[in-house]
Amino acid sequence: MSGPAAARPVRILYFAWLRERVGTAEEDVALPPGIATVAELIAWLQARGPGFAAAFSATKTIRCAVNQSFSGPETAVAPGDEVAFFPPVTGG
Amino acid sequence: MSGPAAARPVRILYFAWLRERVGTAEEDVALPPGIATVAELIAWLQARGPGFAAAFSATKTIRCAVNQSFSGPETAVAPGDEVAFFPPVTGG
Amino acid sequence: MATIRVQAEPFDVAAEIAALTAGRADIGGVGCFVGTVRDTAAGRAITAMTLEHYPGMTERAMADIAAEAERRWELLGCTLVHRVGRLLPGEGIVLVLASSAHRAAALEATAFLIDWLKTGAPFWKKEAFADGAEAWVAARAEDAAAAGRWG
Amino acid sequence: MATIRVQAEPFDVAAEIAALTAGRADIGGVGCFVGTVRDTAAGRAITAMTLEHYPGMTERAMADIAAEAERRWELLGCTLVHRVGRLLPGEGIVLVLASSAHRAAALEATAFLIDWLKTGAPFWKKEAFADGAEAWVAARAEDAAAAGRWG
Repeated sequence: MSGPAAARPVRILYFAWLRERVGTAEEDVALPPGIATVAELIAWLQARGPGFAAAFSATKTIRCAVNQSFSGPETAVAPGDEVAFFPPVTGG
Repeated sequence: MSGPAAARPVRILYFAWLRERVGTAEEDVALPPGIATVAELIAWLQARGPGFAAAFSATKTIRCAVNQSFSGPETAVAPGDEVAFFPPVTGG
Repeated sequence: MATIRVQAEPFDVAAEIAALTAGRADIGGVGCFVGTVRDTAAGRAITAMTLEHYPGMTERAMADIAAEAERRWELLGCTLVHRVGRLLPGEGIVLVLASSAHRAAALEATAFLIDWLKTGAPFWKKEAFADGAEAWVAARAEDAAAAGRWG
Repeated sequence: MATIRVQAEPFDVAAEIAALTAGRADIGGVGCFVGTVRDTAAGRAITAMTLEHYPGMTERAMADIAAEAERRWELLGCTLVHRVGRLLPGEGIVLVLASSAHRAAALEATAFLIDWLKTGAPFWKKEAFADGAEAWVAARAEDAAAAGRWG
């Protein structure tokens, strides 16, 4: 819609205690070169600073959705995607 | 309460299609000598006339309660008891 | 302590849930089943359903069933309301509620209670058909099987 | 066709059942589960529960769960209402309704739907305790096991 595909940001959402530890509910980031999966995106986020490192330290308890579908570490992430991180769900 | 135990009637109740075939919902009968079980009471009722014979012909589909508890053919019947006959229940 | 009622009047599900849960906050979930009158039976149009019961024994049987559910599951309460008399298609016949700290207990007890009500309480249904005929509903083998699975 | 709603407001069970069954008389039974906020967690007094969710994905996940239930059972309809925001002990959190011509389908679908809502829809609960502390509720292994039993 606005320029070449690679220029479109990835929208990242954080929920529950991940949101509290990261300190934001959502942000748009330009996908860095070489980041193409959820696992790579997590590794990049962990390197952003101590808040992110702490939030993403317990990777086993972190769940992810790409474009609103539950996803795993190998799921592809591309410019324009919506990627959400959150703890295991506790609704109902 | 009123005279010797043997003089007290048995109250007999009929429900659903048994009530319709017998033509009455309830009656008090003096328990005839020698009748001491549900099966004996049914045999005695069958001999009372064509309506009763027809109502009690399908004995396999007739259920019984003595003093408001589900009972079988060998259950004892005594003066003062309440005995109910009915088809298999269909509530709920 | 169970609430047991046999009544001609319609029941109000929300009011019954409110009564079951009033003043207590230890309930994690309420299981509920509402049985309703269908408009057909084996493809034949039904215009009304009339329910007969055995007053006295009915309430006893329902109380026994509720007590058995309370023995088997950790319930905080249960409600059984069964209607009698003439009902129209779409109307509620029977209401079962079971409350517990845990949803599995509430839902399993609800299923147990309705299965047992179908086979263990003295109610009889008569269907009236669109052509004027009437017929007593026959007991269904699958109802006995459903009750039997609870052992 | 399922009714799916995420809302801050309380739900009205009777109104939801009425909406589910309105104008149809082919329903034999409605299974229902109401989840409520308990006043204690692991022995600690709770003063409030706050529910967060993922708008957009939540409704999609709930619609997927409802569609799966409609594939597995012959349902005539189902309703999923989940509340978000701040709730007090005793208040309803979640409502599940499933209607069918047959009670077993209605009750099994109800159990399936609540089991899957617990593990497959993006809601998160935070408990506020009497001493002022707050804590996110941890996912429970038994919820995963309950959902897993449906295969």
